[in-house]
Amino acid sequence: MTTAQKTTAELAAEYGLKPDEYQVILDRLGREPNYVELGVFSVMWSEHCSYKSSRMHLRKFPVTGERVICGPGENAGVIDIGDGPDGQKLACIFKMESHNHPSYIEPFQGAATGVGGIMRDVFTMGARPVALLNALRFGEPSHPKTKRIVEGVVAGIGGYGNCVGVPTVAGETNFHSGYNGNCLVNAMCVGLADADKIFYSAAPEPGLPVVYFGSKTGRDGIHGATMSSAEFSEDSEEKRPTVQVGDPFAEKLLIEATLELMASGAVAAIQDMGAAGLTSSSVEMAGKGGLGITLDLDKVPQREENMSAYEMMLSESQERMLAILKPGREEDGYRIFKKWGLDAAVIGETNTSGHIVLTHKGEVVCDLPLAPLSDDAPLYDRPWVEPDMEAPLGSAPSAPVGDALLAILASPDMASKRWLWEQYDRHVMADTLADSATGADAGMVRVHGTKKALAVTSDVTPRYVKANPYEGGKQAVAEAWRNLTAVGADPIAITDNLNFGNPERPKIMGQIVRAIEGMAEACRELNFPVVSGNVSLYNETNGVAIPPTPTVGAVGLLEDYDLRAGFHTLKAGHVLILIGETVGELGSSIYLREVHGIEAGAPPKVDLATEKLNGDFVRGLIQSKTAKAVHDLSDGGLLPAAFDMASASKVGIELRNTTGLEDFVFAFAEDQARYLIAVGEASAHLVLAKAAEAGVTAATIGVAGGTDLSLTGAMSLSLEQLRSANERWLPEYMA
Amino acid sequence: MKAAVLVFPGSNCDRDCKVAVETTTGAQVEMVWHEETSLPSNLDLIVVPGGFSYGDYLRCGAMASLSPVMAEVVKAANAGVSVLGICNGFQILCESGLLPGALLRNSGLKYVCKPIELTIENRKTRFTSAYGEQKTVWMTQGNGDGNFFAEPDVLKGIEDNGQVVFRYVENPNGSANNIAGIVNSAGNVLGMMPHPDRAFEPALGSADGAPLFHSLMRVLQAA
Amino acid sequence: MKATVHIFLKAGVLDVQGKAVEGALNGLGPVQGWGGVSNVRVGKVLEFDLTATDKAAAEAEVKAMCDKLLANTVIESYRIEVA
Amino acid sequence: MKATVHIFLKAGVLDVQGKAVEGALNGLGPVQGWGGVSNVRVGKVLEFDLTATDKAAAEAEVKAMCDKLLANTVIESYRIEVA
Ligand SMILES: Nc1ncnc2c1ncn2[C@@H]1O[C@H](COP(=O)(O)OP(=O)(O)O)[C@@H](O)[C@H]1O
Ligand SMILES: [Mg+2]
Repeated sequence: MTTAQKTTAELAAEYGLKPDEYQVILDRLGREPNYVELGVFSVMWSEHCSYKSSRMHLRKFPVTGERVICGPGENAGVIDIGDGPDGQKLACIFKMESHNHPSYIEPFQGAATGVGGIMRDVFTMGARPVALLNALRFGEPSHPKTKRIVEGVVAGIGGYGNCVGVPTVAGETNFHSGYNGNCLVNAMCVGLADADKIFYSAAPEPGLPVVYFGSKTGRDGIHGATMSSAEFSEDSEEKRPTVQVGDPFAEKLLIEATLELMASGAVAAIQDMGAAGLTSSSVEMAGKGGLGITLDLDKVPQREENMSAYEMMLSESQERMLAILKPGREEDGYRIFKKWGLDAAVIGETNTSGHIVLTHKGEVVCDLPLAPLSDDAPLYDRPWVEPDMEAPLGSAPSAPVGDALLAILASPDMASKRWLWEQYDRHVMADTLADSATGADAGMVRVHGTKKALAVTSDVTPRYVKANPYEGGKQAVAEAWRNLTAVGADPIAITDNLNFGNPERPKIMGQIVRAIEGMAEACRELNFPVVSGNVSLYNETNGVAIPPTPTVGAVGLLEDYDLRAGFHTLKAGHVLILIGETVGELGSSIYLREVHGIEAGAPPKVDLATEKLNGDFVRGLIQSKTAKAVHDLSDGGLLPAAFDMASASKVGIELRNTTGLEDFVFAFAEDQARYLIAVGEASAHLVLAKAAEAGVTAATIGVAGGTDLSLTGAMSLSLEQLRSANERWLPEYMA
Repeated sequence: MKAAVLVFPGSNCDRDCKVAVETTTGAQVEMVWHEETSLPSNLDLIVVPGGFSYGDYLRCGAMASLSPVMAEVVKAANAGVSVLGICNGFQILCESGLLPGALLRNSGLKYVCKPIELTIENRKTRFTSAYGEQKTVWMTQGNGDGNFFAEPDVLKGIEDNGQVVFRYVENPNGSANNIAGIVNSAGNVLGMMPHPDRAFEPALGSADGAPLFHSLMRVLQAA
Repeated sequence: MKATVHIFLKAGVLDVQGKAVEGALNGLGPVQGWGGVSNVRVGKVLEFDLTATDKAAAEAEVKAMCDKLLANTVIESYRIEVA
Repeated sequence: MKATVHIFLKAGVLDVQGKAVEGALNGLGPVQGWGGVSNVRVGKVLEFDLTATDKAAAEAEVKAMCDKLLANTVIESYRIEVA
């Protein structure tokens, strides 16, 4: 091998490999790797590709279930959603992924390419993307960078998803000083496929052509950290930026071409080129198949001149795919790629060598055994200690209920996000039944051509996770389950995106461990397996970590979308029933933070048995059409939920405090496992009786009518005034 | 009724249009690729769908308007075939010269997606006759360049000839005279920014787009 | 004074518009009778009047405007003319 | 040969982008320390290489490209440079 440059432990360290990791490479190879080989090891053993800090804890998640077709390990998770219109078996494929760091550096392109990347994970398995979600965490509004990041991220998400033509139907948005130096952009994509035509990445046999298709390879994303902001200079010695630029038009063509190629029967295995591009896709395809692979890098479609083997292997250019075709099917490929105007080339072949061999300009530039790349990938049991936790709250300070409600509704986290989601196409594909504008706890899209629908939501309450990672982890899963339940769906499975700080710090590692354990317990108890996910660590700046943010993306199924619920359907005369018990949990609540500036107290306890009991009861009321409107209680508690329902339905609500708690506690406590439901006057008694029978706590707490929201004896405000407080904040901030 | 929906690289409402026409009229809809140099025979309706043909790069609709199939659409339109352009389709029809004016960047400089109320300004067209006495309709809209512009004399001509078919009740994008949709002077080519193809049954939040397709059926049945 | 600012993506950054326009121009060439084009780049140009009357001061102002607002210097570079 | 095409909205067409940029620049002025701007116009600029080798022929080709594709003469005007 002539690819000159010798590598050393120092060079390895520059590429993120620890000395002991480098030693493993030397031992296994029995020689020093060359520059290209070191690059391959460094990306394959990066946190991003190898999950070396989290892998052993991720094993705690339940990953199987009667509906799980494919759990974690492939590009995305696959669940069975029953039969389609022509008797075929249908599958839903979904995953969530972060693009945190790129979005902080270049908000528009970072967020856009995040959306593009997650879509590729889904269609590479044979699914047509049908819904997008995004979970966004920004710094505090007064931080000088926040506004620009919000502006760019939202435009980037919209710009990409709108152009590709997949509706963005739900999401969540928080602002907190903990994200000042590290914003979070977690994007989720949900797709639909024929369950008998799912595509995997493992190369099935030797002697098959390896085809590259999509956009050309440039120097994008190589060493993403060394970005310059050099200004224009006449001598074109400008430092090359490494920001990846998204091309949603190319992505749209790529989706159509990929699905057409799959339908033609030509595909034996396929893998998108995501992070670590050509390296991880080729290594994974050959490695998973227990085979070997050769690639001739001269054949790779290149956008720039004089690209080195190293650059090609590490490029993160977007909108590219790698497929292994069945014997003799190259012509099908070329016909389809030409039709869709995509670059394509056969760049290699599978074999039985167990090695990845790369040639460039007639020389072998890399020859590595594949086994060590995966088998010897580092796996760390990082030391951890119990994370910091909040003590239970003593008594909470009181406040006038009406003033507190106005302050809460106008606070950045609780204010309407209309400014943002009106920039997202939520209706393309003409199957959207519920979106961000609807007044429902989850987004919902029809399974095209059927009466079925998928409900989708993304949830986590970082302030709870920070106050108690275990309970907060449980709560994130429980809230997602509750949101699906509240629209009438059967919760089926989740994907997750674990965003944390530096895992080499034992307290952060403790947050990771505990949050995973809490999530895992909730998933087990609620029969809500994890089928895919993503981990994003090292989200910290100057030693300050983000609040632990394990985002949960969840999917539920409705067999008949006529039996769906929302909270925009309240009518005058409906009786309001509160399902679930209110003991008055105010620790780490929105009320404390927004009204009193206090961020303290243990978060509300999550009793999973009660969650299940109450949720199943509510879902039953939806399916029997007894419940006319449903909203779960989450951030801010009862009164904000009642406002949502009244405002979306354009009818007032009169509530009474039926507990012995003080009014402000009743109004704003964040006890879990609760729902606000509306029923016809005539059925209220029956519902309470049924609840008692089922052991579900339920009480009639009010009635719908008029144009005000009131809590008898505590406050009464016009919906108009409340709505304007709720709608005003974000547009005024962004103006 | 025999209908065709055009497909350009980057179209993304092509299937939506097909489903909308089929669901509301029972018609058979053929998908026609942009490189075709002829159209299926005896078409009653050609739909130019929404989306981002060619990524909306350079100028919305510009590249699609030069595709081989558009030359055929121009011929068919001149021969009296009904042509409906929705969203990006409207932009393509303006770029191809089948409709006057142009669509500029939204005045708020942002993509806007929201349900929108429209008044029916001309209920005598072949696209609106089935609306009866209905005064306003709801459809959803989603675009970044829906701000209709025409030179003052052209605009006056459009108004005087009754070519304005739909107007926004609340202008979302700076459109001249609140215009949301117009027909050509012959009345057989309609371009509109809002999406009847996303509002053809109650589950989608509005079925107000359906009468548009019913109107076209009615014309045929009368013929 | 009058300022003109040209803003282009930096070399190496994928110019999606340029790529699409190049494809379209070359596709139309045979029909419309023009020859091939290559290296198409699409950028922005801004023109405006400044109150500053001194050329050096004006240039400094426009440079500040570019760095602060007009260009995204992570991926774009700019060229200023003041007259 | 090398072509440069500048495309601006015509005078009678409201340049909303230009107006927004003007507002933003003037809003930031007092903070950032630059003076006022006016008459901001935002346009597009395209640069590309042509196979044509004769200047007049190249100009004619580029003019055809503009009329046909690059500009929409209902709303835009253009300026060509060939070198
Ligand atoms: N980033 C976003 N993208 C899309 N929709 C969003 C986003 N942020 C918030 N939303 C939407 O705004 C509405 C309110 O959000 P949120 O208060 O988080 O809902 P909930 O508390 O019921 O889960 C929801 O419909 C949600 O989907
Ligand atoms: Mg909710």
